Amino acid sequence: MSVLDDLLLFTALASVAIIVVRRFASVSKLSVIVYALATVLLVKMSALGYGGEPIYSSFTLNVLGQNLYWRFDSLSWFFALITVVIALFTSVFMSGAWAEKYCQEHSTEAYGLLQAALVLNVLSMLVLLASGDLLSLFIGWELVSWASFMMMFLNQDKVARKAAIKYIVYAMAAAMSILMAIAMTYSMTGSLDYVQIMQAVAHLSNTQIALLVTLYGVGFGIKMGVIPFHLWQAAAYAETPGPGAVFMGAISARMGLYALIVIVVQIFSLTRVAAIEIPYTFLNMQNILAWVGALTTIIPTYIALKQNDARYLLAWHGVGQGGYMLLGVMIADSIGTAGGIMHVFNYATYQAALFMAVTAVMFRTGTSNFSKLGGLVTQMPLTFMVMVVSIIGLAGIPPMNGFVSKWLVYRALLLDGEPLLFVAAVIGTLGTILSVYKLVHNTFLGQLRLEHQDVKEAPLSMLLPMLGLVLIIFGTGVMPGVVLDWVAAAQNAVGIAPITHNLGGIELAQGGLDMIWVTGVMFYGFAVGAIVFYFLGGKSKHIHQFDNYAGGHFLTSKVRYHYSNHFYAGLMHLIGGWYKDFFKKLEQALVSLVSFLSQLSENFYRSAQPAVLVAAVAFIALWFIMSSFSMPADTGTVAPITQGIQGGLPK
Amino acid sequence: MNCEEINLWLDTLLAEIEEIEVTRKSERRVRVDVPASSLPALLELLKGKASYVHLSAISCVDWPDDEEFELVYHCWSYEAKSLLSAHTRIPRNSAQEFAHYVSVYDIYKPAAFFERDIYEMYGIYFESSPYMEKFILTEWNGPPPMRKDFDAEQYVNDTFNWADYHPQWLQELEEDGGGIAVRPEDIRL
Amino acid sequence: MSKIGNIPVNAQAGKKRTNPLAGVFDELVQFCQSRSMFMLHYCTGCGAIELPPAMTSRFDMERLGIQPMVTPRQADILLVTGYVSVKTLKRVILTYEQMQSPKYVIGICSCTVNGGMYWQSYATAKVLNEYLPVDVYIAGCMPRPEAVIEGMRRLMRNIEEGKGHAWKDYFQRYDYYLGNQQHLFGDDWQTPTDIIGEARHYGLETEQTYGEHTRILEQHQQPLEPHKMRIKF
Amino acid sequence: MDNIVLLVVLPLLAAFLMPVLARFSEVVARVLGLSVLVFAIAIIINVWPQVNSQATSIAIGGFMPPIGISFYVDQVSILFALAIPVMVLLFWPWQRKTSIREYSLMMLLTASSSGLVLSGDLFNIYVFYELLAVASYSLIAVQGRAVSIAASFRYLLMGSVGSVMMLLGIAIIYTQTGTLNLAHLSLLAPLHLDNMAGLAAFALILVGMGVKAELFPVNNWVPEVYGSVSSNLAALMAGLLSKLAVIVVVRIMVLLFPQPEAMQLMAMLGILGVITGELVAWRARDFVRMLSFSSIGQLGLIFLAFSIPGDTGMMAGIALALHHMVVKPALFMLATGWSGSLENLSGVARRSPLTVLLFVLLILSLLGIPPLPGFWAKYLLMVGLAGQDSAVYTLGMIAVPLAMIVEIAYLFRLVMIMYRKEDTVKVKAHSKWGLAIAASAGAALIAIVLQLQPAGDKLTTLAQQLSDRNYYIMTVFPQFHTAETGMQSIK
Amino acid sequence: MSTITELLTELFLMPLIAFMVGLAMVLMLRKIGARLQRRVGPPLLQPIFDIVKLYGKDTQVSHGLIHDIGLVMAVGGYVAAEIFLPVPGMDGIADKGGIITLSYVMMVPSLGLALGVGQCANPNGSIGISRALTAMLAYDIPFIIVVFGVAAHYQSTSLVGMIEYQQAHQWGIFEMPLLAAAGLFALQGMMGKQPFEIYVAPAEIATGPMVEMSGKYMGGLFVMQTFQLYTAGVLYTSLFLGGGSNWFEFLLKIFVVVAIPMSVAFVFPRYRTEDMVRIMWKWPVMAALIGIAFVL
Repeated sequence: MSVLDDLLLFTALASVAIIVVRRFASVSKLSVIVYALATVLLVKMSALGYGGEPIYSSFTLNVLGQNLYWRFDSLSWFFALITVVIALFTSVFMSGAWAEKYCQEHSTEAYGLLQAALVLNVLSMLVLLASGDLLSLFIGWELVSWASFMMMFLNQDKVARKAAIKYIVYAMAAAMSILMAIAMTYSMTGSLDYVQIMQAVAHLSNTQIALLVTLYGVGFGIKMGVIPFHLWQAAAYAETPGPGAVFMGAISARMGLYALIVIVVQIFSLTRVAAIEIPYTFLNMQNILAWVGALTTIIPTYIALKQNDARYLLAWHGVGQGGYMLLGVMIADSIGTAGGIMHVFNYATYQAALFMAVTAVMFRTGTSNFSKLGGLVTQMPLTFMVMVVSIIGLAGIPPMNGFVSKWLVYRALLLDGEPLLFVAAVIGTLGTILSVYKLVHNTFLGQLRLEHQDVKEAPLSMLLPMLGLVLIIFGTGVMPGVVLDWVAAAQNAVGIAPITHNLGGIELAQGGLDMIWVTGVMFYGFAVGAIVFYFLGGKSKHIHQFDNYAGGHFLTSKVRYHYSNHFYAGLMHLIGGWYKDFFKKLEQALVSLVSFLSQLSENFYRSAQPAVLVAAVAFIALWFIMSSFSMPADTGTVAPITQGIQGGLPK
Repeated sequence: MNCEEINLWLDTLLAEIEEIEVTRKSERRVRVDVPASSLPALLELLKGKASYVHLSAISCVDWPDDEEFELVYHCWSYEAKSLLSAHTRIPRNSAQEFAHYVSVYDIYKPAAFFERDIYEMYGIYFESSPYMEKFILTEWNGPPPMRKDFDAEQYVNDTFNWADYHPQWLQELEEDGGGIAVRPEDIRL
Repeated sequence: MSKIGNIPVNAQAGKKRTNPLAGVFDELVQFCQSRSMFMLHYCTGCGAIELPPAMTSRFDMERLGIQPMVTPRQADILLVTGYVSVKTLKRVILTYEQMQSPKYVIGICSCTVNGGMYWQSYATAKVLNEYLPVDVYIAGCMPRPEAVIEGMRRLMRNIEEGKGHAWKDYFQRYDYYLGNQQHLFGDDWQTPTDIIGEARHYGLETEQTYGEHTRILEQHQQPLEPHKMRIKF
Repeated sequence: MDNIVLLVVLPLLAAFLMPVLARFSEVVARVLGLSVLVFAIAIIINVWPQVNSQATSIAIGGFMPPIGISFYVDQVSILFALAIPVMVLLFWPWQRKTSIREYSLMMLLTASSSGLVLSGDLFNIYVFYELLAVASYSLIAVQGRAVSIAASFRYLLMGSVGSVMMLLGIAIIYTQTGTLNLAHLSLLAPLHLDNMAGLAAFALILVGMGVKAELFPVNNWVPEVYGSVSSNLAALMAGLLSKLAVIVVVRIMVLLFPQPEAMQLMAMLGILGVITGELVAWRARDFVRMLSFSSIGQLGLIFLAFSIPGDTGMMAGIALALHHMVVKPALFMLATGWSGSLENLSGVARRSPLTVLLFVLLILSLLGIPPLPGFWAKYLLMVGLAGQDSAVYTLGMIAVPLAMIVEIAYLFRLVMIMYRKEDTVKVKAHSKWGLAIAASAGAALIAIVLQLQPAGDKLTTLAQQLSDRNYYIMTVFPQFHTAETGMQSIK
Repeated sequence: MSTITELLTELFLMPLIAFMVGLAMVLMLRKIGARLQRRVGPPLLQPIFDIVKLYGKDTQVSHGLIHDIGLVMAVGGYVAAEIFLPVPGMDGIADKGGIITLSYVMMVPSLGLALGVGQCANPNGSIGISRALTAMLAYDIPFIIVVFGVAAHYQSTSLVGMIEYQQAHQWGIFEMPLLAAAGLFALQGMMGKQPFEIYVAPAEIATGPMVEMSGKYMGGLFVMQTFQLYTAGVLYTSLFLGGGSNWFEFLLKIFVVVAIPMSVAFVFPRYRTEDMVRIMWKWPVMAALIGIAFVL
């Protein structure tokens, strides 16, 4: 019984226990213990994180001539670690005050279902990550998509339901395209095991590889929410109840990236993918995937810019950053893939922290709509601090870990000499900075509303996970080496040259990065700024928010002296016209095509005289057949048949 | 109808009506004195028939000793190129707080502003005028200041005090015989 | 009758540093204060038209280190140009209180000195320094730019000689100023700036700061202490 | 081994004796039907182990094939033979008011269907098919409702056209080869039936049998009939009869027409069936109508699966057929309570959460979600399709997933309606028996999930047997050691 | 890498030099402005007077802790950015983080200022900040393309490496004229002077972000302005003019580089936000992309 078995068995039993116990109040404590123990088990397997051999599970299944088996290698260990740690933080966040409020508003049953959905999600993700061959990958993949559907299904209101059904149709389309791809791989290479496929890939033709990569790409792309399929993710993740959004936003869409890395990078190996030339264009397959990633970095981020609800803004960022990771992975050299994989870790930390902060704001004020919020910094300072640290991470500004993975991807793009991709990535990042400031400004800064005067800080049970995540963000920001070890192990598990790194960052001949020095110098700068500010200048007095310059006008609480809606008006005058909902119209066109076809085929079933129709068709066919062949001249051949078997008569 | 015909037609018409007297001061100036009750009718006639479409101003004159206010409606005609000022007298009833008169807002829209002005400055309440509240003198809660019986100078002397501007250099001048001929507080127009 | 020119102010009140050595440093700061003044001109009346020529190429105020600033927060000098009607005086007082000290007021045009040609009008405030401590008056029914610059240079000399402390008078004799203001605007007059709080914060209060006018203010003033950044679960 | 024939004879006898006995006592007549079914099950069970080891061919009345009528019993046919009495027993019209006529028709139905499955002779198949058709027309008509009579008439028209075409097909075969015994025919097929005539014959038989198997061009009757009959009968027809017709067509195709054009024709009709079935189901606003269109779609899928040459095709086909046979009747049983428009199902999850959970489990398996057996069937189908490189199969490869996406869209739209907040439910209570059947079907699915390996092996043996022509010939003509000796003997 | 003691002196000296040179640049800015308007212009030490006067203010207004921290981040961020800029004789930690790190460290002050101004709860400030971030979006794209071209050309992202390359070969400006032109255009936007100064529009939104800055806060922003000019100047010289081998040549280059956008500034009116973005994304981006085509 290897450690992997203990983990999978333990999580399965735990999920059964949680589902059974879900009505009682102790379910939140139980879930926290479950995830804690799961983390301990993962830590026991931490040899994988430093280049250990994959651990095989003793449970194998031999069905219809295929043997399915499950194993953990460094890449899946890396993803599993993020999943379980985020789940631990989410469960701590869910227990305590948030739970009581949710139970009053909805019901203990609904809360129990939420816990159950979370544990099922974690279980299905672990099964997917532990998959050893294509079939077990597909089984895990389906379990994950159905578990996340269950999570989205808990929110009862209409918008959430519409988003959930749109998600499940997209997920099913993804599953179908992957099933087709698996079937084709099986028929082309004769087996579903990674090792054999890798050998067989050598003598597959380019078109076959192109077809397979497109099908796998479409399948995993839908889950990751890359550009043509990005419409479902934002609404689905934003509408799940609070902690659900935290977990889903942070890690759920990254399963697509894991599967993509396993299939496209490990099995089909990027060099092979890059070799496929697209006729009449300079691009090859790898460029296309990279460009899909780049576009996904830009378009959703600028859609996020226009959102008027904090949860939707963050969910759209999730889609954007997913594209960033795809771009990172698609650059073939070790720095780019390291950047892409590390971005998964970084992104999970600060997206979870951001969603927790927004949920805390909703917990206290009841809304996440920008036009009803403002000025909460004095009421919820710790949540503000958490949000500032994580937006610095999301925007990728130095002291935080987001900067390291962004630096890696930029450095790779620079070395590779891809100017347009580099510019696209930068446009995406700048868009993030703009929309991220809009998030902080509209919720925490500006004038405080009358009704929010006595809002209190988020409760301790919600603050602890947030502060824990902040420590992780800052810690891995200053010492990225910790995460880079795991990333290097994951890289060589997938067959890419691991990145040369030390605790502070990366040394490169043409200019490396040492975060310890960079952060040190920055804090030296802040110290100088503080000295200049506090000691040179005189005493300053805090004043009331109405004591403000308003051109000689006397401010009162009747007139709201606050700028928050249509935040980037200047920019929107220019790019406002460019939002044409192109993809939404494409989607509607598809749906109307399907309903037209179904109308067409329904007419067939409504026709009044089917029998006559069939008879006429049959008669014509018969006439054609009778005329086309002549009766056999000699019927004699019939006779001898019977003699041959004469002996067969009964005795 | 060019302007001479209009003037001719108007003069003959007004002449027929008894209680109003018309004095045409010049080719482009007509003065009409009309009793208070029939003023709106006259304005309607002027606006409708006689092409006096523009009410340029309403001015008010305070006759405290006759116990009356005189309202003058200045109407201008683009065709006739002449200004007609309709004078009328309304009782002052200075015992109550406000004199009352009817608003001509329904005939001439700009009348609303002029009436509000007069309401603030003279304290004449125009019935059914749309904006009958303080606009200019929001900080003022004394009597309507333009009335003749309001002594501004007395009010100023009560509420404000003056700066005895007697700086150093002025004292030196006065010691050797110079100084200001008439002190500021003794100046009277 | 209020006297203009020599405002009784104890210059040492609210001083930060007590040791003599700091004197040298204060000298430098005082010199710089005189050499760099940010000007906010509140165009209450006709006097304002004289300031653009003072700023532009012919007279060039920047030679003296004077820059026009837009918000009272950044400004040092408040130029009250022209007659101050009662309505405008409310806004002038609000702007003055929003400025950060050391701040100076220059009353341009004789209307601010003693009522000017509107001395008879019921609507204008006659003497500016009843409501605000004024440093320099520039008489003239619209003084020419040279006169304005001369007034500025006079203020610079005052500051250099250490006589630029009129602003402390507003804190020290707040009750007197508040009384005049309430006399003009009525008892429910208040500004969003918490002058008494500021006086207490910078140690500029004297017994004359408080009086019956500040008591009237206390009764109906809405609470002005800022939302403190506090962590309360 | 010979008492297999009783499977056909006893129900036939009971069918005709029942009205006579009814004169004397109602009770005996009712009990007779049940006892015959139980007896049939007993026969099959004791024959089961023997068949498992070795398929046999029984010559009735001692006349050895190719002259006499022979029954061919192998693992596939015995499985379906067992399914027939079990399903009829499950869907026996228990209500008090059913007349004796209906019982005898049911008996006729069992007799003809078991005969259809077991017979090894082409003409015999035709006779039993006719008998089955008559039984089902009258069963539909006997419901007594005007709409069911109209539906049965339209079904009769379609059925008769179908049987005429089938007869023509058999005639062509007879003129070509001169014999009707399947084994003999499969010996002669490569010589005589491998030309246009053979293809025409197959097309005619396919469309003929297709009427009962809800094949594309001839399945207009499906929505009306299933809509108008009681859900018991609908479950029986959709679950059992359509599968029998498919198995017989497949057996004929494997033995007589192994040429690729035949298979591609069947594949083409299958794909059309899938596409039209799913698309129209997407528009359906009524629960039973949606189920019937989805069954058309599933049947199209089964045809497509069987049309794939080689073992994987057979495996996929049988898996899909068996899975459909378990799931579809369960869904029809749920329809006892939930018939009528979809809108009045809104919020039903609040009223009866367990039934809705069962419904979700069933449609999850129908859609092919991994742990459930539906997924393995679909996986086999996709692998089979991917293996082929002819145009029709690649078209199938594209059409099937798209149809599945449409299917999930309308099925989950229904689930959404069921889980709505506002509770405007207007549904009748389910019949206890119907719920029991549905629950047992759900349990069967979960049992298969747990017993995946043995089920997989059983499936592989079934597929081998169904697709192996020589094995069939060996069992029918033991004296030919191999197919070649048989061939020489004929020439 | 210089030893620890050397590094400590550099940590102290570089920001000081930056401040001194920055003050001179601010004086030059105002002198050029005055001369263009045929005015005499401020006296020699005016920038110092202003800053000392602002820091010498007796009373200051703060809207809360974040307002103070925002200012500290603004000044501190630029102090940190100075240490990344190599100066003749002192390299600071330029090779620890290259151009990309520097361009991101330069974003820290604007983010800090944005947070500080946010808490001032003044809509003028918020409008100003939203325009400042849009301006940053506008000028950062051509700037990043230029950085890409330069890094690709010198095959290294550390400024020290670039300067050595240019000392050895020609200056960057001769090898990449188009990139240099685009860089100058981006520099104009980066310095936030007249044509692209919409976020400090005095009449319209009362100097935008600086609306509630009094006393030492305003003083901090003046210091930040000095650093901003200095950083822009030194960055451009080290990218295109081959850094400075000795101090005189280095200072001469910086002042020339900074003088050009300044003189352009006082001649142009102010563009609206969307026009600024349109112009910045049209001409400099075009020039930079063509420039890159030559470099790659």
